[in-house]
Amino acid sequence: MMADENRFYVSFPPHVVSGKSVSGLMYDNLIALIPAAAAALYYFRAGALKVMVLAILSAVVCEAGMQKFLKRDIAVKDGHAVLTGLLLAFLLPPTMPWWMVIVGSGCAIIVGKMIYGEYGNNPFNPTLVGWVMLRLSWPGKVGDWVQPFGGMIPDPPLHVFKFDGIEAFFDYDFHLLDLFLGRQAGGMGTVCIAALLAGGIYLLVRRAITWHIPVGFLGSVFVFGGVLWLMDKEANLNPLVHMMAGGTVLGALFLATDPVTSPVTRWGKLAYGVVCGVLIMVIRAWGKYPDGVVFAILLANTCAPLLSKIKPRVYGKEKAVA
Amino acid sequence: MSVWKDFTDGLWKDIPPFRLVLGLCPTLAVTTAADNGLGMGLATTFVLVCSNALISILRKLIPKKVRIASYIVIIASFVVMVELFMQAYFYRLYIILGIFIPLIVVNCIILGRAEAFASKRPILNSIADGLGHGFGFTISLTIVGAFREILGAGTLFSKITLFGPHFMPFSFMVKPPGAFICLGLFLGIMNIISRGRV
Amino acid sequence: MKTIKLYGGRNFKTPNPDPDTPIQEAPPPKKVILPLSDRPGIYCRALVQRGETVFLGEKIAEDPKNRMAPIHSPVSGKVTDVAPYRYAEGGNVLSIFIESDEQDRWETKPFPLEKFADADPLGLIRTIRRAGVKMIPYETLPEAEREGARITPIRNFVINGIGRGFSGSIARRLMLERGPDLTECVHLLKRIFQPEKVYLVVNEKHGDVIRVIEETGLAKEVHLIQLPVFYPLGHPHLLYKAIFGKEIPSPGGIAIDQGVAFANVDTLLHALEAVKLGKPHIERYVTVSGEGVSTPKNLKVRIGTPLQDLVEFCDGFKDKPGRIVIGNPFDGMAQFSLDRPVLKDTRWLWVQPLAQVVGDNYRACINCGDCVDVCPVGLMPNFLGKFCEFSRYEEAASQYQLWTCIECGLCAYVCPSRRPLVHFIKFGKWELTLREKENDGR
Amino acid sequence: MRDIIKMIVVLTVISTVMGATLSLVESITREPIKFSKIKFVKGPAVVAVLPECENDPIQDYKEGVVLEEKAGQKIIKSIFPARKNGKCVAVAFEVTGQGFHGPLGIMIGVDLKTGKLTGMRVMTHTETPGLGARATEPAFYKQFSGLGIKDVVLSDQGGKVDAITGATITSQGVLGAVKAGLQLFSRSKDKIMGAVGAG
Amino acid sequence: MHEAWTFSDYLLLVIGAILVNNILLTRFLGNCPFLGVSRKMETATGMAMAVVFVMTMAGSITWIIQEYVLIPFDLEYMQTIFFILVIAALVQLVEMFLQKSFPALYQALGIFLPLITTNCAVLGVAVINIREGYNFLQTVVFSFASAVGYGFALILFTGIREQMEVSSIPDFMKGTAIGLLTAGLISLSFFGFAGIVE
Ligand SMILES: Cc1cc2nc3c(=O)[nH]c(=O)nc-3n(C[C@H](O)[C@H](O)[C@H](O)COP(=O)(O)O)c2cc1C
Ligand SMILES: Cc1cc2nc3c(=O)[nH]c(=O)nc-3n(C[C@H](O)[C@H](O)[C@H](O)COP(=O)(O)O)c2cc1C
Ligand SMILES: Cc1cc2nc3c(=O)[nH]c(=O)nc-3n(C[C@H](O)[C@H](O)[C@H](O)COP(=O)(O)O)c2cc1C
Ligand SMILES: Cc1cc2nc3c(=O)[nH]c(=O)nc-3n(C[C@H](O)[C@H](O)[C@H](O)CO)c2cc1C
Ligand code: SF4
Ligand code: SF4
Ligand code: SF4
Ligand code: SF4
Ligand code: FES
Repeated sequence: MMADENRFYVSFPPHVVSGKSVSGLMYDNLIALIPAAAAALYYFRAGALKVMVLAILSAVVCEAGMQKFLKRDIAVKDGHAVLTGLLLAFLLPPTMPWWMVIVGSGCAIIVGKMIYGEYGNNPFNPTLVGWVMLRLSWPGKVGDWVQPFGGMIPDPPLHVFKFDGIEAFFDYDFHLLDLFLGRQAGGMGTVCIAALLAGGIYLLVRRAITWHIPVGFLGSVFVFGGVLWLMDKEANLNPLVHMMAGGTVLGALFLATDPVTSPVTRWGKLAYGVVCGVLIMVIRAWGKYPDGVVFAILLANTCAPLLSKIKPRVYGKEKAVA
Repeated sequence: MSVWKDFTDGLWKDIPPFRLVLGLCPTLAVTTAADNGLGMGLATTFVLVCSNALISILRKLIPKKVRIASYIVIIASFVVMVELFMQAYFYRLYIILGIFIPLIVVNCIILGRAEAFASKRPILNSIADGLGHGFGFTISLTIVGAFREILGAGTLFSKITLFGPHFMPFSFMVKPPGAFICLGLFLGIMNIISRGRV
Repeated sequence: MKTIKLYGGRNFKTPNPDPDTPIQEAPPPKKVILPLSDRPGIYCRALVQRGETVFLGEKIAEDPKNRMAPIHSPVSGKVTDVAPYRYAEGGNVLSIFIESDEQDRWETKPFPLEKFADADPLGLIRTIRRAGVKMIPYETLPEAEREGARITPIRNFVINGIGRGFSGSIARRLMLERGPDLTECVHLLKRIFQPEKVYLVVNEKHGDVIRVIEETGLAKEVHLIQLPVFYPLGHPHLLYKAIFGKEIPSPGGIAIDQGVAFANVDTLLHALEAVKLGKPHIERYVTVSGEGVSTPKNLKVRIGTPLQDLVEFCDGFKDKPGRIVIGNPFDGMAQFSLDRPVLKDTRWLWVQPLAQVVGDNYRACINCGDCVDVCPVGLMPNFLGKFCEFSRYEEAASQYQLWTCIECGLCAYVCPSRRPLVHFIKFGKWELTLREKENDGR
Repeated sequence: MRDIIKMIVVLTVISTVMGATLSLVESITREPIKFSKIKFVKGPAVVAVLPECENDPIQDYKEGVVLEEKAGQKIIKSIFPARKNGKCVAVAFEVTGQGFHGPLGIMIGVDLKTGKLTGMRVMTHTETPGLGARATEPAFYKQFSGLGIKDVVLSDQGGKVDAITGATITSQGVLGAVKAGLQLFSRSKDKIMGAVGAG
Repeated sequence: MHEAWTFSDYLLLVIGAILVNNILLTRFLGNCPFLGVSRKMETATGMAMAVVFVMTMAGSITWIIQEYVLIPFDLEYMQTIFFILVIAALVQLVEMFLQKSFPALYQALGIFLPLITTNCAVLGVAVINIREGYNFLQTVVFSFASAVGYGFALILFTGIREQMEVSSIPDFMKGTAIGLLTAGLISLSFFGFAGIVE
């Protein structure tokens, strides 16, 4: 801002801004995550509190430290790091050893984001980078699931399906309502679909996200899952289970919608959602990982710049220019 | 004096692969442990020194047009010798390093030094240059290997166990993505050290 | 009613109350400043010197090459100086400074042309031009044709009654107050350009305007187009699409090549006055508004009047002023001084209180895509901004159609990272122009 | 023209000299390489199939022992002997079988006195993971220790070896190869004894 | 001889080479050109096509050399020399042939061809074909699929790189350092395909 000798500000147009700001987006997101955080506390008690607090604190400290190191403005109060930490905690079991939570948060912030300079430059979703680094190093700890308060077993439904087979899955007799309410094992913030949907609706109403990614994402999971199911109901899960188990809903509403790592245009976003959903189903059907949401979104992140090349039609541009 | 300088250049001023960003593939592939890095580095050093020496001797005889072809023949021959020796006497390492032994032939450090240095300088300087860059490469590989091994497996030189039995290694480090990320961070840190600023 | 299919564009609540008040005449200024250039590289030559006395309406500068309309004195009085003056738009411009004797003495009586129904079209257009009125169809003519025998055929003439697409209060007031004159304007332009059709675009929400148009018989002379209006629908490219459903080839295409001309209501009235009253172009209609000004008003003011006078006539600033902007909040130019005069293209003085000024520190783009959604011509302003920020202008032009941007400012308005996207874009265009010149020079 | 000749001459000379040097190096390293390969490729299996012994069977191996000669067809094996108290008590050698997808390389150890198996390992194979590949798992190979020729039959056919579930073809392939190996042993026991000096 | 492969075996070979064991991201071959030509999408696609072309041909021809020259004459230990010379000659020939017969294609690929000679991925795939014991058809398919995997990774990476070119990466990470780190993160995401092919 150039304050002039004649006391008027001279700056480039426009001279007004819409109310939307980056930190506003982050706080909207945090508000939207409150129901899911409450559900995590309800189902997993003190363990959940410990992991969430630790993840957030270490993310904030790492971010501030990196910003200082890079000699950039300290911007932790914008809330990016809080969001990254909280979302990371949501993907972890409440039994995670404290130092692994710190390592995960640190990797998320440092390798996933700050090494690229600042928020907005990182090509990959930091939360997911942190989680994958933990998952590759300590699969046992990241997969150390516990039985939620009121749940039946300490194994997430998709794990039962992948490792024990569909018969075992049917034996446990998972009810969709249980899954919807969160009485299932899994990452502490992924289990309660009802709470996540409430947060998602809040985001849509606040226009923090558009419908394109969630619809493309959930729609393709449903359609792909449905086709598999219709082909062989004995060997495949009901598509509704695919949508309500594992990280599907958290992914569709909060992880894939990260603007920085998703495409820019609306059509690009829709395509990106579809890529996520299809990759999830490919991994669930043929891969080694039972859930696959995190990997699918990371893979979609790598495609995001290409999907951003789906451009709107420009005014007056002649069609085939030789 | 200049021989000494040619030697030390490769150890710091353009130590590969950090300053002279060449030979990335072997650096990424074999640095899962310090001893692998050491072995690969020494094998490369052998080829580098021998080819530098021979090319320097022949530098006046080789016509310009066929110089790359000649270099490739010479380098490839030394690579085959290394392959044979390693099979005979370091078989385990030979298996671990795998196709990266034959790939020394395309390691641009070697062709690069042949083209940039040995083809123009006397034999002693060329040997010094080869030794310097070879050792520089070896040191780099060993350090990266040690770093990844310590964090990723909790050992050093595959034998020395550094932590207690409860240690849970950060095994991400010894996996392929760990190689890329480690080397990227190493390069960044080297940039900070050499430029003195972020 | 028509449905408009554009790309983005939004109906924004403008942050200032619309002064829907009758147009008032502002008192003549004590002194005026008149720049001799309106575009880079195009100059008028001063016909007067320091100390000379000038009359009201006297031609005091003209461009021998006729690229720029002549300048007439808006007051009678003494030329105090001919010297460079600094403008926010583009540095120092040679300007004529006149001190008024407050007598408003005409040089000669204006030479009216009461009946133009049978007049020679070319003669009419020269008359308008000589009066100093800038009219887009004329300005866009190739140089050779300006004085030549032929006028590019204009099949459709569009009268813009919506301004840039905000509430359009000057155009609205003029249509309310000067209905009969406007009917005559239409006769005039039909005589000059002989278009097949004349369109008048109005905001479909302005029932009173539409009623006046129908009552005064203007409706019989034109095709009335009622549109749901939003900023920046007033841009010729967008209006063209809204009316004709087609697009002007872009970048580089102009409406006149499609046989369509646009003019604002006030421009036509000035043209009419030039013909009918023989009056040179010495007045403008200007809206003064914004929360920073005490009594927002619609004014008729002399060209060259310092902004200071306008503010004073509107009872001064309300709060501590932060920014004074000539033009609208989205693409207007912030001024550093109230000495700056009203020019021939000034239609709006917008004053923003200090409390509403937001900082201009910006951060990296977060890819949210809001700017893409809002861009009325389908560009990707985020990439334009990034490529221009990192000096990659050629890619911005070749991959992301830099030159198609109409600089409306909406992208920067919505950006949550507060990125100065239009600034980056303008800077990119500027750099590319420089480079082109350099290449031509070689 | 002179240039071209010079180029050709230089390249040829370089190639020839380097080629000659290489074949020299190759001839020097031929034996050590062969030994390395045996030691590191076959060594672990050899040690595993033989009983505990005082010598190093790999160091003492006998190469190219002709076990049978029939109609010009020779059966040649490398024999790894295990000695206890100075006496050879068992030998190991390689046999090959046909699995589901490709050849099976199998090392067997045979007790000199009883002619029974001291151990079996599948060294190389291309079988399906989770199915045939389970032939390399202890649950399968442990069954073989101590079996004689007659026992080397699937249990549902009256023998003592349980097939790998879902991989009967692989199991059969292994059994066939092992059985052939034992038969070969019994046919040419003398030659083997002679070769390892256990007369 | 191996049993005949079914179509699905080939399909798995292809998927494996492209996604699971991507030659670049898990085998670390061809990093230098990977980091070198990934600044612009046009060059990246050009390079990708050139690699597909050359790698498939080089893989096939080196297989034939191995089978009908090196093995019969007991020259297997000379593999490295023969292969590198064959590849160098092949690239030269392809270049000359394209220049003469398909000038348009040469325009598109020409500048990348010399780069490929020193791309260890080409030699690497040739060596892998032999070490894995592939027959001729498998060799052709694997070489082609590996090259496609290389091109695929290159294009994905270039998309990201293009955006990084216009963002404020810290100075010390600019260039190769951030490129490697990003390659690591791509490699990380490719772990999602684990298990699709055993
Ligand atoms: C930064 C940090 C890193 C650590 N890394 C490891 C580790 O890699 N492996 C490990 O077992 N413990 C690690 N620890 C945890 C402590 O050393 C832990 O208390 C120790 O493992 C004893 O726990 P135990 O008795 O359950 O084995 C780490 C702690 C911190 C703070
Ligand atoms: C609240 C307010 C809103 C205004 N809105 C517009 C507007 O929407 N459009 C507009 O053209 N002019 C508006 N003006 C006045 C301008 O001086 C003038 O009408 C317009 O800039 C001339 O149109 P043009 O610049 O597109 O040729 C507004 C003035 C006020 C006070
Ligand atoms: C965002 C925007 C930018 C515009 N820029 C210009 C401009 O630079 N020059 C111009 O003559 N008209 C511009 N216009 C169009 C005017 O609003 C007007 O419709 C047209 O210039 C005819 O006005 P006239 O009667 O003054 O000739 C712009 C309109 C919009 C909405
Ligand atoms: C709708 C939305 C979703 C977001 N999702 C994530 C996320 O999944 N992971 C994350 O680290 N940050 C997320 N963020 C915040 C921000 O983009 C993030 O803190 C990183 O710093 C940049 O990728 C999200 C922000 C918004 C507005
Ligand atoms: S040959 Fe050299 S530059 Fe090429 S990939 Fe191998 S080490 Fe890297
Ligand atoms: S020359 Fe080859 S090995 Fe060297 S850096 Fe380049 S690509 Fe890598
Ligand atoms: S200023 Fe240009 S890029 Fe931005 S919204 Fe307007 S037309 Fe689009
Ligand atoms: S609105 Fe701003 S942050 Fe969003 S995409 Fe456009 S430039 Fe980037
Ligand atoms: S080391 Fe350069 S391409 Fe592999």
